[in-house]
Order: sequence, then C-alpha cells, then structure tokens
Amino acid sequence: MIDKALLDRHGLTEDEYRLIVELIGKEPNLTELGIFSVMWSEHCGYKSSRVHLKKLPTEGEHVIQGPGENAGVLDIGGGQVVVFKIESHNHPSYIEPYQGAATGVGGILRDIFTMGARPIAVMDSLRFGPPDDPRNRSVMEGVVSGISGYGNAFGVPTVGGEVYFDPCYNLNPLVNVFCLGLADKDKVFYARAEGAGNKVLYVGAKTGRDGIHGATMASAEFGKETEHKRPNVQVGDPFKEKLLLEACLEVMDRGLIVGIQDMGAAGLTCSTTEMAAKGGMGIVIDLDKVPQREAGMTPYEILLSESQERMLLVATPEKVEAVQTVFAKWDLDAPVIGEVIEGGRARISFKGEVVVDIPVDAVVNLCPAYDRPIAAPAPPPPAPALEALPQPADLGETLLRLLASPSIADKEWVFRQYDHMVQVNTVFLPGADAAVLRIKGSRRALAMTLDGNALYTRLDPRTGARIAVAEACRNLACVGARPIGVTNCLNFGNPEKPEVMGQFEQAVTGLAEACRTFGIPVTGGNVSFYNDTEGLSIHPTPVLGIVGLIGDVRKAVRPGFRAAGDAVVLVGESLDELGGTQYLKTIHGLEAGSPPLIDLEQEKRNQEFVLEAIEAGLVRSAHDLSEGGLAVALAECAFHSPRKIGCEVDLANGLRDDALLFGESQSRILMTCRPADLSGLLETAAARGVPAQAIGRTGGAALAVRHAGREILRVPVEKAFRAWKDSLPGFFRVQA
Amino acid sequence: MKFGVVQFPGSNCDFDTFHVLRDVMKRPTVMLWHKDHDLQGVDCVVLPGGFSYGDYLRSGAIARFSPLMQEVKAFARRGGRLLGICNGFQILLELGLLPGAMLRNKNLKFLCQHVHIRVENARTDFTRAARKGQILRVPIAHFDGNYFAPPRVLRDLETNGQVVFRYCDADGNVTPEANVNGSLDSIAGIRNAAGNVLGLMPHPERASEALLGSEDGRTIFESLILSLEKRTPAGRPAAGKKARHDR
Amino acid sequence: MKVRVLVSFKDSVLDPQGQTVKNALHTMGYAAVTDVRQGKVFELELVGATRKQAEALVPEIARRVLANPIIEKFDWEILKGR
Amino acid sequence: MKVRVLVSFKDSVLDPQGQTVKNALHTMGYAAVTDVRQGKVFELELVGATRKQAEALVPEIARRVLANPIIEKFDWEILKGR
Ligand SMILES: Nc1ncnc2c1ncn2[C@@H]1O[C@H](COP(=O)(O)OP(=O)(O)O)[C@@H](O)[C@H]1O
Ligand SMILES: [Mg+2]
Repeated sequence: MIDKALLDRHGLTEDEYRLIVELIGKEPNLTELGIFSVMWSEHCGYKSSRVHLKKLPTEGEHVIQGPGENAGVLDIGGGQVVVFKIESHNHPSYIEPYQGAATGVGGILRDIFTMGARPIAVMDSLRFGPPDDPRNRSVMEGVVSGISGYGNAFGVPTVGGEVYFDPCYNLNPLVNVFCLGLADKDKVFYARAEGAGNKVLYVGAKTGRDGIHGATMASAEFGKETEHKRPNVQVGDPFKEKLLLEACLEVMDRGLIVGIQDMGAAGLTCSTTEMAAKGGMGIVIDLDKVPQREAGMTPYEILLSESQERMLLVATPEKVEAVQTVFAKWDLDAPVIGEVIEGGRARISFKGEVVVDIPVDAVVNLCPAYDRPIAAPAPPPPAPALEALPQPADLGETLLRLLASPSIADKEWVFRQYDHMVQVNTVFLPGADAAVLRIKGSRRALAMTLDGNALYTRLDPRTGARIAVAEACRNLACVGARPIGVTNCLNFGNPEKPEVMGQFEQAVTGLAEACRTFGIPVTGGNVSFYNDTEGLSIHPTPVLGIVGLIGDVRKAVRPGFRAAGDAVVLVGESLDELGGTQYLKTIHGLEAGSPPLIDLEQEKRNQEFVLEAIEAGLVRSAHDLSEGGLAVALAECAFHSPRKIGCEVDLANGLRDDALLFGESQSRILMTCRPADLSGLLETAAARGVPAQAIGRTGGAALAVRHAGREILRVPVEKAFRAWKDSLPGFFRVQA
Repeated sequence: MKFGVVQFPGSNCDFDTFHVLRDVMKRPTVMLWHKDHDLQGVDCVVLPGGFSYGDYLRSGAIARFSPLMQEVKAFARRGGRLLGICNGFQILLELGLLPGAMLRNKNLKFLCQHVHIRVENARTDFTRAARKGQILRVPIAHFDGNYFAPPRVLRDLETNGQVVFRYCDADGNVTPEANVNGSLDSIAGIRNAAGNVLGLMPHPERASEALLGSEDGRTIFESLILSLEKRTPAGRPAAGKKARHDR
Repeated sequence: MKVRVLVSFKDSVLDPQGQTVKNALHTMGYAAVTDVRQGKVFELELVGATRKQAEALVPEIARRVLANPIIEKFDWEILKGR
Repeated sequence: MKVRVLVSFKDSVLDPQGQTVKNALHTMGYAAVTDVRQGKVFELELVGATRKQAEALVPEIARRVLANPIIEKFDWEILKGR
C-alpha cells in the first residue's frame, strides 16, 4: 500500500520510511504516515539545519528558556520576563497574501501567549519584488493589510519592522513576524503533558480541512504543481484569537492548568505528540470529541488540519470544570478530548477504532538530522575599481534618487496601517532606530529591532550575518538600549542544493561569532528553507530580532536632530569601500563587491561608547549609518527632527566624494550633542579607542556637506524629504 | 466619583482606558463586563476602543446587543455621562444614542497616526477644561471613521452645537487634507442633544502621558472629572431632579 | 430553508469601495463597466420556520441586525425550502 | 445592463464573520437561524455590451477582480437590460 509515489507525496524518502518502520515496529497506516510526514518535515523537524544551529550560543545571564520551547524567555528583572520569537509565513503569503500574512501573525501570537505572556508588540520583516510591478504591489498590499487586519483587531501594536525590495523575491516574498510578550516570572507555562489521568482539553476554533499539509508545503520548492495545494489556505479569525488569549491567560493566572500548547503547523498532531513527549508521557485522544467544522472528515484530515486559533490544554480532572467555566465566559467551548497516560505512546481513536498507535518519542525526537553536502558560496562578483567607476556629476541628485529608492524610502505607507499604540506602551513609534516600549510601573523600558541586509549576505553570507547582528545591536545602542537576547529567522533556498547549504552554514557561523562577541544568547528562531520558485533561490536572508533593555526610559534618544546649533559627531571610521552598497545597486546597477568590513570588537567599543554617553545624558540624538551611508543618515536625522532642521557638515578624510557620502562602512553612528559637551565626549572617545570626530553643526534648511573645503552636497531638506516621503505612496496612488 | 469601562469581547483599549483613568487621572475605576446587568454605581461609563466582536458585520453593530448595553441605555436616558472612544463611538452610533453612521475611511485603509482636532464647543461636560478653538494632538487608529449623517441631521448637529471636535491641521485650519478619513464636515466627535453622551474617533487615552508623546487627551478626562465632581452625579437621580448638562 | 439577504448602501450614500473597484476595472481596460456598487450578502439557514414565519422573521433580522437603516437598504428572498 | 455578482467563501473555508453573526443572532433569541454565511455583492452597470458579451465579460471580471479564486467562489446574474 505504501509505495514510492505515496512517500513522495508525503515528502519522505525511502530511507526515512525504513527508519519509521524500525522505530514504531510496524508498517505505519496512512494516518500514521501522515503524522510522520508533517512532524519529520523540514519545517517541523529542522532536518537540514539542526547540525548547524548547534553553533549558536544559547546561554546567558538573562536566559530562562532557550530554544526548544514555543519561544525564548529572558529575565528582565522586577519579577518579569519577556517571551519572544520570530516566525516566517513566506509560502502562505505568496499563495494568498492577506490570509497568509494574517495567519502568520496569528501563529506567532499564539506561540507567545501559550507560554503565559501577553503579547505586547509585533514587528514585521517584509521582502517583496520591486514595487513597479503591479503583481508585487498586489502581494504587498495584501500582506500589509493582512498583518494590519490581524494584529490591529487582536490588539497588539505593530511597532516597527523593515521592508526591502529585490527581484529575487518576485515569486517568493518573505513575511517574517517577530512578537514579544511580557509575563510574570512565576507564571511562565510550558508545553508539557504531565500526570497520568490528567485531562486533555481542546479549545478554540473548530477543525476544518484547511491547511492540511501546510508544514510539508513549506518544506518543498514552489512550482507550477503547487497550485493544486491552494485549497489549503487558512482564514484567520483575530477575534477568536483575542478571546483565546484572554481565556488562556485567565486559566493560567488562576493556576487551573498543567500545560498548554498552541496548534500551529501540523495542528493536533504536533500539539498532542509534543506535549506528551516533553512531559515524558503518552496520550490518548478520541477524535470524535474534536469539534469539527465540516462533515465527513477522516482521522487523517482531523489530525493534520492546520485550522487556526486552536489550543490544547492539560488540566487535572478536578480543575476541568473550572477551566470550562472560564472558557464559557469568553464564549468558547473547551471539550475534553483525551487523557495523559503512562507509557509514551499516542493512541488515537476514531469511531471506536484505534487509528493511531505510535511512540511519541519517535515522532517528536527521532527525526533524522542531515549534514547535507556543502559547496562554498560563489565569491561575489568583484566591484569595479573605484577609479573605473564614474562618479555622478550631481551628488545632490544622487542623494535624491537614493532616498526615493523603495528600500530606503519612507515606510509610513506600511506602518500607518498598523496600530502601533494600542496597549499604551509605545514610547518610540515606527521611524526610530528601534521601537521603545515602556514597562508600566517602572522606569525601565524594552527596545526591539529587526534587521537584515540580504544584499550583504548574498555577497558574503558570513560577513553579512555578522553585520546583521552588529546593525541590530547598533540600532538598540542608538536609542540607549543594551541587547539581552536574539531571535532569528533564516530564510534560504533549497537546502538540497549544496551552494544554498553553503550559504546557510556560513551565515550561521557569522551569526554565532557575532552573538558571542556581543554576549547575547539566541533563544530561538525559525528556519525557512525552500524559498525557491521555478528553480531560483532567493538571496540568503537572515533576519535578526534583538531585544534590549533601557535602564531609564527618560534617557532614551531619538534619531531626529533636536535643535539648531548642536554639534554633529560621527562615531566610527569611514573607509574607501563601496561593495554591496545601495549606491552601487541603485545608481550603478551593480550588486557587486565585498560587503563592508566589520570588526566586531571595534563595533562593540563604538556602541558601548554611545550607550554610556546616552546614559550620561550627553546625547541629544543618535542614528546609525546603514543603507545609503552618511548622506542618507544625515537626511533621516533631519526628517525626524521636529522642524526638519538641516545641517552643515564639513570634513576631510581623503575618500572619494561618493564613497564618503554613500559608502556603508560599518560601526558608525551619527550623534548630536550640545556644543559645550563636545570636547568632553571626544576625549572620552579617544580614551576608549573609539574613532569620533566633530563633523559639523545642525541648523539651516539644507543638507550641506563640504569635503576638504569643497561643497559636494547642498540639498534643501524639504526637497529631500519629499523624495523620501512620496516614493512608496506614489506606487500605490489610489486613482480618484 | 467612579468610572466604569465596559469590556466587550474584542475590546482592546479597555485596559488602556482603565490604566489612564485609574493610574494617570487617579480616579476610582472599575471594569464592567458586557454580560452583566450591573453598572456598579459608576458615575460615568466609558465604551473603549477596539474591535468588539471582531468588527464583523459592521463596527459596533453586534456589541450594542450586549445585556449590559440595555443598562447603559437607561443610564444615558437618566442623564448619566457616557463617553465612547473609537469603537465605543461606533457602538453609540449603532445604538442610536448618537446620530449618524461610520463608513470605511476614504482611502480604504486602516489609519494609525497622530492628528489634530479642534475643540468646536468648549461648553460641554467633556470639554470644559479646554478653550473653544483649542487644538489637540491625539492619535487615531481605525478603519471605519468616515462619519456620515444625512443633511438634515448634520444641520441639527451644527445648530445645536453638537459637533464637539473637528479634524484640522496643526494651525487649526479645517482642510480636506487634515480630514484623513473623509468624515462629513470633518467631524471627529459629537455629543447628543442632551449633552451627556459624547463619541469621538481619536484616542484621548493614548495621549494622556508625556512619555507617550502628548498629554492633550487628558483635557477630555479632566473635563469629565470637573463636571462630575462639581455636581450631583448623574445616573443616580438626585432628589427627583434630572441632572443638567452644559450645552 | 435557505434565505438570502442583500444589504447595500442607499443611493444617497457614497460607496468608496464600489468606486475603487470601478476605477480598478477601468485601469484594466474594462471600460464597459460604468458603475459599481458594493454590498453584503448573507445566506441564512432557517430551521423549523414556515414560509409565513420566515416572511416576518427575515425582514426583522435584516432591519435590526444585518443592515444599518441610516446608510443601508436591504432586500431578501427565499432560495430553497418551503 | 445591470448585473449582480455574488462572491462568497468556498464552503470549505472558514467564515468568521458569518459565524459571529450567527452567534449574535442566537444570543438574541433567533434560534431558528442555524447557519450564516456572509459574502459580498457587486452590482455592475454595463454600457454598450450585448448579452452575449456580458456572458463572457462578467465571469472574467469576477474571476480576475471581484473574487479571490483561492478562497472564494462567485455567482452572477443579469438583473435588467438586454
Ligand atoms: N514593515 C514595517 N512595519 C513597521 N514599521 C516599519 C516597517 N518597515 C520599516 N518600518 C519602520 O521604518 C523605520 C525605518 O526602517 P529601516 O530603514 O529598516 O530602519 P533601520 O535601517 O534604522 O533599521 C523603522 O523605524 C522601522 O521600524
Ligand atoms: Mg534596517
């Protein structure tokens, strides 16, 4: 009955099948095969990535829970913890952008509140094909409204994120959602089924045929034949999720349950077997008790459905009624569908017959890990020697073009659709280097940022990954926050291609190195492979979500110039390098060269210097230099200043003008201070081995830069602002 | 005096409003559950923002049938102060306690941003701490905030001074650009004819702490507290006399 | 019995969604479409109600719940069943 | 010519709005209503199209613009005009 074709359809190899037979001591029936197929999929089983992810540092002073649970948990003091994680929903978002993105938000929210934390902020990292193509625009419109539709209704603020455009995402957009929750330290819950005789309760939406094999779909390349998988699309119901949140937090708060797990990928299968395996127990489930939306569902369908907004709870028998009362208050049913048993087996019955009887350990823990063949990533196409590269005649015009390029342009068109203030904690709205959220009842605040420059990782995955960590930490430093933990979403192509695996291995190595240098643990993340469509892989795209702590929220600093007459200080060294820059890409049409050099130790020193200056109250504004270099950073500081104050910069460092203005040398931060504080700051910098120079003054209505006495740039702030502000909306102009 | 914040399934600014009333304005505040019939003796009922019942069907359309809303209606009829913020405003419209209806924002997108509103009538229980013409900077966050009413109703609103807030620019000019959601006559908030019920789309509770960027929203809560603390609390009919309200 | 209730904006109310669809259709070259109005449709399954009862019940539900009489009008029909 | 296009979720797709409306109707005592599905209705005004052209045009528009074929189905009819 089980042949090669059937295994293929289940994404299992013949070797894996033999292993299954050996582990369970019998030929699996179709339902059991279905269970293994999802649980051993790349998405759930991390088959190709596990051996490499081991390199990441996972320990640290704040860590309460590292990888392995629904989300990481860090101690932030004051009896509180943060629970956070990032998740991808790339394939579903391409098939149906609105629902794909919406259910992506729904999924990560459940990961957070299943641990007892109230989600307090979301960030989204988005990658699309260029917006001049209407198909890309329609994917983007759908994704953004899906995130907005779900997050806003649920009542979690979306406080920031990033959006990049590149043709490699034409047929494979990336939608990564990062969520952070807050909980009391003694109220964290785990996905464990403990105590024989305890009852298993099902809560939330009814089970339908939606999303069957979603996890397997996320574990295969996309092609024409994926079309037939389309009926799998799930529709999100944020209203139901909000009720689930309140009811779950209430039963947890009142100590009514033993364990809890959300039903995400692989639905009931994953939640039941994982909870049993983690508790070292077995589980019996009666599928007839599972609330069903459609008639005539088979056990296979019920078990593999990925219907949204469902959770599984375990409670002692005497608490069952109290749990059900709480759920009834929130208009939700909570039927008992099974029981925890001794013995480590999952026994599932349907219409009086046992349809599944397998050891949970085999399903959950014994999925094979592959050390797939690796090919060294191709070296980047060399950048032309600077001398061979024509320098634009009008650098002001160049700046305007860069500011209007979609990846650099203002993203308000996106984040204005997100409720970023609900829960009244958002101190820094989208637009700052990092989002800042106050912690009610305390002076402390949380900061969070999402970063990843896939152009760098494409040219050099290891350096690119190191830069991603450095840049995220730098964004935190600019607001005055110290990083405490990391989550990451690794978006790559088909891992069966050695060159993709090579990129992956290099990127993970770079991440590990950088996280070690910064002393920040990785407490979880997500790997999304098979981002290939019709044979083409996306650029390797690691996305870093880093959480930071601010000791006194009143000291947090924004990017915008505060007042005219402040001194402008450039921290960090500017090198003669243009590889991997937006300038090369946008102005010269070149994705070439090596990404900027990164010296992690120097980076750390620079950040520490800025942090201490902020903590000492000496910094009026701070902004990191990233895409577009110094010129774009100066422009952004002006745009974010209350009265769009310009600046007059004067420096001399022997670089070519374009490299000076648009080079993306790392470890640099622009800050401003009162003139009286300048010399003290520069002295401290010198004493710390931190390159820092006063480069000018804020004021005026223009962005002006003189280089060795020559004026190389003078653009009215207002003109630059319009180029930056009007670019994205221009693509989406509603026809009147 | 005591505030009550109504919690519907899907409300999500309930805790925010509660936080501001209790911790910032420092007034006794209770949560009121939509399935109850008891207003717990509060002097002012606040219908908070959010997505009651997911905003399914129409924003505010289902919440109005909650058991508690029958009590709230009676409370308002007796002259009790009732404030509806965003979704709360939409519920008041659906309930018929305020005239008109909400349409989708004119650009058909959810809008979250700071806007300016101008106080059109400072002689109300909700604005007496403000000056007429004062400009408040407060955030909006809604999909359906495009106020609509038939011409006759609009005329009545104007003549009776029931238009309390209008969208304007930073200098107080009422312009089409400042009217981001497309509301008729740039209406951002209205009160009923009796003066005890106010609905507005912007979120004053998000603009009540300096740390969050603006304290302009406090004016509304301060006004309410002023009017409530100065008079016999409405809602508890005092000596058979109906409470009076500023017009 | 299955009934269908159609809810749409009154003619005096501007229908921005319909306008947007119309504009999109024009951009795509469907010039023949000169107007679009968008509304909602509800399909209700009624059990244990006679046709006569339905004739009282459905308009009541439509008026009280499904439509907002300030901006919307409705129409209904029995699709199948007696 | 006036045509009406009805768009609704495929039967297998969850309809949270319809479910919520149904629950509300139950709470209000309308127990006879056992199911509600909510969809959209579009009324298009077509000018200068023959019936035959409309029969090609309308489904095309419905498929391409009005409905999302991944989760929705549609139905259409001519209301008036030839
Ligand atoms: N998808 C998005 N959702 C919400 N906010 C976004 C999104 N994309 C960008 N932003 C916000 O826009 C601002 C600029 O983004 P970006 O240019 O990536 O900043 P940086 O380079 O400092 O990381 C940030 O505050 C960011 O949070
Ligand atoms: Mg960035």
